[in-house]
Amino acid sequence: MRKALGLFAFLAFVLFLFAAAISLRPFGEPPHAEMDSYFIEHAQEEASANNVVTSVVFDYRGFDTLGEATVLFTAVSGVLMALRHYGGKEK
Amino acid sequence: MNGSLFVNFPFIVVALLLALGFYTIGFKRNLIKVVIGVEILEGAVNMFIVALGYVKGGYAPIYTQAPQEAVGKMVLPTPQALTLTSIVIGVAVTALMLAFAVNIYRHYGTLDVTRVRRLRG
Amino acid sequence: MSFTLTTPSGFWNPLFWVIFLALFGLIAYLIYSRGNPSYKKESDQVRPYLSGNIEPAKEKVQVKAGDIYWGFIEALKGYYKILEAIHTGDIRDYILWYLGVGAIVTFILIGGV
Amino acid sequence: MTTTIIKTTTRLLAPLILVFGSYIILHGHLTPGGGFQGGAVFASGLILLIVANVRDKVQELFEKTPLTQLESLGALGFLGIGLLGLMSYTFLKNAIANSGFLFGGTTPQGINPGYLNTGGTLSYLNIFVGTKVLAGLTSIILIFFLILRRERDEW
Amino acid sequence: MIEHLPALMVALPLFGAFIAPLFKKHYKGVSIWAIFITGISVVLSLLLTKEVVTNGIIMYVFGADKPTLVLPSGYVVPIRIMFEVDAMGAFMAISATLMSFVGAIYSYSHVKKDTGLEKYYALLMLLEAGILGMVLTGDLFNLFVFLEIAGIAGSALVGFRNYRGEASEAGIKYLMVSSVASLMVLFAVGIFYGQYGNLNLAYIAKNVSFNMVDMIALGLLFASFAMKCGAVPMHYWVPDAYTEVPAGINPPLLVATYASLYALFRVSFTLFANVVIDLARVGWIMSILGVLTMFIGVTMALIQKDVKRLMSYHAISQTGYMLLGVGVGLTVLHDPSKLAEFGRDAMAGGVFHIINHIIYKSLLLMTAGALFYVTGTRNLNEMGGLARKMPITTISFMIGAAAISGLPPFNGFASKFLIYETSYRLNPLLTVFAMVTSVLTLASFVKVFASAFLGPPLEKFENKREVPKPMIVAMLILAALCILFGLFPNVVLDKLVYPAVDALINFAQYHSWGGLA
Repeated sequence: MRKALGLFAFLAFVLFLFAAAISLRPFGEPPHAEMDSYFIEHAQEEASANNVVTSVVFDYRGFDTLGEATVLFTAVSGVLMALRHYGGKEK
Repeated sequence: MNGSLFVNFPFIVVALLLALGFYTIGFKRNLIKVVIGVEILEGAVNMFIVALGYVKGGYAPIYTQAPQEAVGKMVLPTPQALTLTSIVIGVAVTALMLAFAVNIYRHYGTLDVTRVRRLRG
Repeated sequence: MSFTLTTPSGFWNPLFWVIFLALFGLIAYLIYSRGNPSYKKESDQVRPYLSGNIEPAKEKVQVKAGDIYWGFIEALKGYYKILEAIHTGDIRDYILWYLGVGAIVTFILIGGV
Repeated sequence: MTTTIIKTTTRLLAPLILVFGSYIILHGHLTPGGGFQGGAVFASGLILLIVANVRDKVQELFEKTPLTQLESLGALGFLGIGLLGLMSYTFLKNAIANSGFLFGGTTPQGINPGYLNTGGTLSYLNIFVGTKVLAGLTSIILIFFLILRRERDEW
Repeated sequence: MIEHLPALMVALPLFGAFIAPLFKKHYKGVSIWAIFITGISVVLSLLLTKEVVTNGIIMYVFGADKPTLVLPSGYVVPIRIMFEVDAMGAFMAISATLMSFVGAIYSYSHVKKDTGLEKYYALLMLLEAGILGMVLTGDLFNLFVFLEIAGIAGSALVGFRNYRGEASEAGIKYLMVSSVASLMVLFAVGIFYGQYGNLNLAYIAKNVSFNMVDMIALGLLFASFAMKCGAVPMHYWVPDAYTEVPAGINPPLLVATYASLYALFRVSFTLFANVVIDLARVGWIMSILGVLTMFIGVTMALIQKDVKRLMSYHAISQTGYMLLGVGVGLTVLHDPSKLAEFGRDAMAGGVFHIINHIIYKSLLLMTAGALFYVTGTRNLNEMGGLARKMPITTISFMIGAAAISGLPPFNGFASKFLIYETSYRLNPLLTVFAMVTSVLTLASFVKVFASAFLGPPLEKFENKREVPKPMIVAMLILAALCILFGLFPNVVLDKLVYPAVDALINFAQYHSWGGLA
């Protein structure tokens, strides 16, 4: 029973995923590239970096990178907290 | 339906991977396998975003000692940056999930999902 | 500023509320004051009469939380059976329910219904 | 896990991996890679050291190293560089680029061999993020390693 | 410095969180530090709200030359991450900072005996930072990043009591749910990026052309945020997480849930807003989800024996009220007459219910935590006669119970009143369900009150006393807020809620980047 319903939901959902994948714009031909062309043109003068990806990561979208570093920090704190030693406080 | 199945082959693969990940999450009994399913989802989504950035015949968006014809024919840099972010996030999520799995194994003595359900009702 | 909140059909004002509170408090006091004054504490009147048996311990007579609304839950037994069946604390079901609802919502949005 | 082969390979490889990781971190704004990738490579070198040693040795190797402080330092450095932009600019503004400060050299337009003294805040952020990532990943692996080894001793 | 306020809002909790692990074992010091940082952020959020309510939407572009330089000179698309703070975001920011502050005060005593507190407080502040980023940002990918931060921090805190197996189970469940939801959000964001080449929410909302792929992406966003905010039938993680988390974290965790609700509203209003026919459809989906949520939540709550679990199911059922109110408003968004007639008030009720519910449900969960602190159990069958032992907790519980059941003059009353009246205009059946839910809510809280506080005093609780001062202070703050909001609802509505509602209704204002372009 559970398995049948689960399979039905699963298939229905995956159907939409495939529909999205097929009817998405053709691969390799981005229709709008204004933002990225701006990055490619101005990265060297504004961020003074040859590596455009790094300039995007740390300058144009630097705030995402701060959040990313925060995620790693969060995970480390969480792992250290979850695996901290508990002396016989078993319930 | 502006794209055909062969043009969008990478996207089809991404959808396939997503289906695989969801199947692994939904129908496997081992907790570690469920975590692996989440990882498959991560990989699928990262692959999707990287594939979005590809331009036909494009070069890596790096000016250091690039070939002459690379100028003006670089792939989009933003998806690579986003993928970098989401990869690190995936690592973080996996680490925390595995830590919880270790704790669950200590307390329950099993990783069978159908028996790790003291919280219900 | 006036503390009156006007809603589509009605309004709320704390001042009126206080006034009515005082009013009903007065009425309640009147009813209370007409009660029987011949009631005496620390006498046998406070003890429950259990046809001569001794009074059981307080722990026994307290109604447990599980027993409150027993009749209600008994009446809706079928409904609760379904709910219990749904609430399996299984991680995978959480995700499967998400898949189902996502499929339904997407179907409605695309224009199926 | 601690056979002679792994020990010997580790002794040979670990220094190279660490050097390579720091190279990737430092050249993040010129060549592929950056703080995260370089930090991951560096951490993999340290992790190789971890898995190639027995528990006691690892403990006395790593109980001195202030991993938590390193991680907080990296995060705070990132935040500080971001706040640096608040004076007369906005948060996370690349205020050091083309300012003649360290890493503040100007980048020639178009294709160039790449000069290390450029990048402005990007280089600083790379270094801080690299510190943070290597500390974070190493401490994650370390705690798992110690926990599992302890369990095995108890079993 | 005032123009940098949105950045500082997020930077301050992050700073506090990065400092916190350095206090190795000085648990007292780190608790004071957390209270200090969260207190300052409350002040900052009040300043931000004042700024927004007076001057309208605040833009903050990260890394630009000026905070308001949205578009680079002579360019057509926004290229940098920007914060776009309207009244709704500021409203949520106040709730987030206030609840983190209260939670920090409460935790000072509640988790005193535990170890690893420096991580605990670091994660508390990280959770606050994640919520703030979620509610302030105007960039889709940034929304995903902060969603992940809030989810990971919240699940790590759920697993705080690692000497209980149930805590780890609840933690991995919450983490699994939130990470899958965030991944689908990221997939949808990727679809949008692939079609419109940008990640700015307002820009995409202007250009979105509602073809099939867009609709699939919007469906994914809708379902993911609905799961994150605990809408039936995707609510199973809520009782697990709320039950196992330390009671001091319940307030920020509630706000994290409602930050996802905010994201749901933001998606519905800012992304869907331009499509006319489907919008009523979206509104109906939201209303029906709301009715299901409130009814199933409350009926499940009636049969619970664990006090925190019972209250968690009530949290689910109250989320239904918000969905119902805002769904009713969304249904008639493109019908100006009906909107002026009852749509706006319906949304006001839904939005006002968010902060009301955050306040009183935090109060109730804190009283449950106090019961756990004193008796060491959460099973209602083993409690009884505690009213004499802990009077202040009893009074706080009574205030919270009266508020959640919508009795005047407590703060649940006004918002529920608005929701009843307006949903009646749309369809009376919705109102019937809402009222039945309210009655059942009161019934189940009478059950808790009777079995935990009333009854004869039990021997095993002879030498129990009232909980320590900080917990009492935290509870009394929220109780006072309950009574204030209940006595003077119109002040809050005029100052906070109606600006937020108008910010949601005038989505066109959000589309034009603060007047630019």
